[in-house]
Amino acid sequence: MPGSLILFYVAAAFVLSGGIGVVVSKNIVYCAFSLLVSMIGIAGVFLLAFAEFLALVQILIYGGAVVIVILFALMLTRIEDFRDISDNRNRPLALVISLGLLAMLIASLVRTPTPQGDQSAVSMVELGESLFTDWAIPFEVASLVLLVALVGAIVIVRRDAGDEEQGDPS
Amino acid sequence: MSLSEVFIILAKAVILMLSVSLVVLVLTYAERKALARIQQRMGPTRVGFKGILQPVADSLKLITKEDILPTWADRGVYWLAPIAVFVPAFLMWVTIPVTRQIVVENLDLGLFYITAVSVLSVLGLLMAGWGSASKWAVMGGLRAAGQLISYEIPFIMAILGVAMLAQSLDLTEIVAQQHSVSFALVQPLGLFIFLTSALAELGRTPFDIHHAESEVIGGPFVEYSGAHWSIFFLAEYMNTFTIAVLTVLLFLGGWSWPTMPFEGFLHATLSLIWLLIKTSAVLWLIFWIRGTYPRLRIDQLMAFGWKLLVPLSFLNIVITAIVLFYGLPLWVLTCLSGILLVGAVCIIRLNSSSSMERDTVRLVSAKDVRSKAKFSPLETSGGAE
Amino acid sequence: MQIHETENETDGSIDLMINMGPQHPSTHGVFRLVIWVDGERIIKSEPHIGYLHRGSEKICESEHYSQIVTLFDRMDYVGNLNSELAFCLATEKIMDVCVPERAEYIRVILCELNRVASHMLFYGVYGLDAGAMTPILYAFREREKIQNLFESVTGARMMHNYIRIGGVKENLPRDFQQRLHEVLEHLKRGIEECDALISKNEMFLARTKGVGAISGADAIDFGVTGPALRASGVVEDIRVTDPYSIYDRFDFNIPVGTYGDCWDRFYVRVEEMRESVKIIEQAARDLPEGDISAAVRRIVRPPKGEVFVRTESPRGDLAVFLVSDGTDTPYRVKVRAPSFANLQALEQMLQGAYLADAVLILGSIDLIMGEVDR
Amino acid sequence: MIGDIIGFIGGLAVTLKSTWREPVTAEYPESDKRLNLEERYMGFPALTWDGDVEEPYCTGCMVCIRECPTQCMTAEMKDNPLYPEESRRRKIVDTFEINLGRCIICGICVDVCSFDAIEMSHEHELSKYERNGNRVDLQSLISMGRSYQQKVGWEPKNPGKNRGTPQVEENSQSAINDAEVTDSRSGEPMEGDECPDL
Repeated sequence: MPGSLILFYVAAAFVLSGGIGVVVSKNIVYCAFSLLVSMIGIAGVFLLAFAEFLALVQILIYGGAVVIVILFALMLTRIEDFRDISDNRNRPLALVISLGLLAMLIASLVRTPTPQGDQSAVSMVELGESLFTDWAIPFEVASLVLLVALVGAIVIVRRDAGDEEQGDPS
Repeated sequence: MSLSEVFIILAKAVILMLSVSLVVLVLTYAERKALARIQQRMGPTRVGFKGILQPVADSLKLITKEDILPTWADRGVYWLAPIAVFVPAFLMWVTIPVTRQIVVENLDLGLFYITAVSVLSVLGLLMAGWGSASKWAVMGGLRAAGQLISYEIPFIMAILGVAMLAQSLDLTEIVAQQHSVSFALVQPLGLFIFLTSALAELGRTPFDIHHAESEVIGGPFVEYSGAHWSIFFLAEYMNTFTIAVLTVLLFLGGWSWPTMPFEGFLHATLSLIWLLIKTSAVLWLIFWIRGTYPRLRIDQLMAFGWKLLVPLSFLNIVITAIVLFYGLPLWVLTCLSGILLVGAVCIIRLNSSSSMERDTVRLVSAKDVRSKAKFSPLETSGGAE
Repeated sequence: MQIHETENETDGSIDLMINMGPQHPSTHGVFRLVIWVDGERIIKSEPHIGYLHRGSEKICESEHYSQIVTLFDRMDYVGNLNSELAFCLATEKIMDVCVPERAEYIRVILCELNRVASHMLFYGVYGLDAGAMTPILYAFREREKIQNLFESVTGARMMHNYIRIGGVKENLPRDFQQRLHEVLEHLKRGIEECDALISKNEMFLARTKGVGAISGADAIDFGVTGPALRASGVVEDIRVTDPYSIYDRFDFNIPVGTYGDCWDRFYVRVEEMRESVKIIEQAARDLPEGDISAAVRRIVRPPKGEVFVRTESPRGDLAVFLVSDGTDTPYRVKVRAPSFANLQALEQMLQGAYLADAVLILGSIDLIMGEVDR
Repeated sequence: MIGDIIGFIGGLAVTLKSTWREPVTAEYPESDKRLNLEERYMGFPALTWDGDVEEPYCTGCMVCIRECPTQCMTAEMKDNPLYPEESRRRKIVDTFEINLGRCIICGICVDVCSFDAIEMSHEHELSKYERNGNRVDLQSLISMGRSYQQKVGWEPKNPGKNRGTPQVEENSQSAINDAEVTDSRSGEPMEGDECPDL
């Protein structure tokens, strides 16, 4: 068995165990930690697929920023409120949606041709050029959306004008 | 991947671990001695010659100390937190070159890798804060999360400025680019932003609010003791050293020497020594700042980060882009950067809370007070001015 | 994880109750401050005192007058000589003893040196509260000089028991004037250096300006005295407005603040150190020869009666109310401790402050818990 | 000066300046680097030794014990076996104990002693491993006192009254008895009390 396959299984185990942890864990903070494990596993999969840049972005954005913001929010809320939640009326709906998503994913997996032979990493120069020429407009739109969200967050957090700034808008 | 490759990776990791541990030991000793000099003390003198074995004694003491688990602590999270802080600090070292030859694994995306991995250490602090089941620890953890995420932005942006100048994310390439002129001269503003935000990322004075001893009593680490506590500080000192080396590599020209007359092994050794000399200068600066400055408050820290450093870091990128795009000579960038830096200092000086007149304390002569026949304190009160 | 929370009545958010102390490093002794915080902002605070209660006032009732001086040493253990002076003045007043000139001058010199030492300690500890670790070591460097001088005069570095009823214990050592001169020269440099290290730092200014402000009228209502009151703009210094000992002979300035915030309270003390040095210089220049103690019996039996004496200790208005029933132990000794009174304004000062400010506000009052609890 | 305008640079200058100064601290237990004890330094109280007649000055009159604010001392008196041939002291201390854990080094015992028998020695390193190690008996008190006497060249403040050698002055015998009596009544007016108001 080649080494990369072993690494793939390790990464996959991370992804799966993390995912299961998110769903199963009763403690909401554990859920967030499991999410992080899953994210790092995905970064590992990206790395094995020679997408170094994507892997690092995965760690930076999801592992570093998103999970931490989630944790941040969780710690500011009252954990006791979530401790007893074991069931939800929307469970059938969630089941339908998740099954649908699963079907979609499987379908797309089956339809996508598997590339054969050695893959090499996309060079950073190519990536940057395509991002800022072909995909410049979507890129800018995405950043605009984020900016709007940022400003909106500040507006919401700010209690009343003239008051000192509250915390960070991240 | 053959067995020998795995073995080589393991060997490299062990060597890296050993050298980094050694560096940390030296660094704790150096910091204690440096602070002692600043404060006119003697510092450690007992263990070994001039106290040089003090860090070893300290670590032995910490390792043999009892590990305490608070009753209400979340066992798993509590024990895992030190590891979560330590691993990113260690992983960063994989790609940092200390000379052109000596590097564990030189990555093309080296700089990006470092920024990505460094973010993860926040998580360890949050875990420590939450797992300790102590309010002080939670407050410290939340402070750490807010602070570290905020300063991530100027930190990355300052690095980006360097990457634009060097047209590369490869650290050896960046050093090679600085052969003629170091980027500190081209981007003084970038250096300022990098150092300030790096201090905040490290949680060192004046940004040490997340483990402020006088406020949150050590923050996330308040409940830890013994070996686990020492791992936190191992990580902290590793990060300090990383930042110092990065500053040298990114801004101060790394190991590059105008004309290095030697080749091969001698060249590598001399480069390493030159790099270490520069690094210790940066470290001294960090210690010096620690010995001088008080701590900021959380809202001031956030305001400083978001209102000053983030806009400045964007401006830094903008002026770099303009100069590079129009192919202007680099001294133009130096001038622009310098002007912005001076402006930033002025802003700090004229900041609303510190610009209020300082001489609010006036002197009232005792003679004047005595000469008043019937004295009533409120009548002469100047409180209303 | 167990977190004690209370519902905030106004907006339904959660306030976190935190015990700051009695084991917190910056409560300046065993002082407990219960605070309710919303994030970092303080909603409500509740000071708890009494952890250092030793019953000093009660013990006074069973000790001889000369022994009580040692108890006063241990109330304000940073401004010992000033505490001793307060009690001795009270006893002298009730006995109507005339203290020799030289003793008065020695008392003033030592008390003012003690004030500088106390303010130096405050300066250092305040730096530590603000997160700077060097000021305390600079402050101790200066303070050590004063302590050495005290040691040469009184034989002890802290608990002197030097000021006695009717005078002082021993005459000054022979080389005192010269040593005092050296210490003063050293102190002047030291005060300027301490000032330059932290007082001009923008970060320190930003931390202290406008924090924990209290108006002059409020401060008077709370019974705040000393530097904390003068910082609020009230010109009130007992050395001048109600002079005791020989303070009416010296020419010095009273530093008075404007806003009553932490910065004013801090800087009033820095200025006061300079003024104290001036007083010491004048007193050392005029120091007369002569007796150092009035002739007082070893066992003091003051006549029946009561007396109230106010003095200006480094922390404020240290007053002693003494009731004598004619025996060799007092009937009642009541100490009006400045730290205790100043502490009462803490809740007001903490309104809307941040958690980090609480440390600075508490520090700016310059508490000595031994004096608060007695 | 730039430090006055931009304070955070001025502070750096201050710390940089003091970096080049000599440390003000010293290593504590090393004997050559200790601070000098001032002549008046008040260490723990010790009993003085009359070398002329080889006995302590203390007569066990208990005045220090009565005046001690913390009641840290106990003493017993006995008839002096050397009296009257070798010593003028009729009574001599039999046992004396100071609990150094209670002593507050206030020096009141020295002030009240009429026989120059107790002095604040320069002893200050008296940490003990046992809980009762702080209880210092007559023997150790005297040895403390003797080393202190040797160190400072101690002389009794009131030699005429307090020297134990009988041949000094036979007629001062009455004085010593008076002193004893006066002190046992402790608190009565002493000679030299001239303040008119009392």
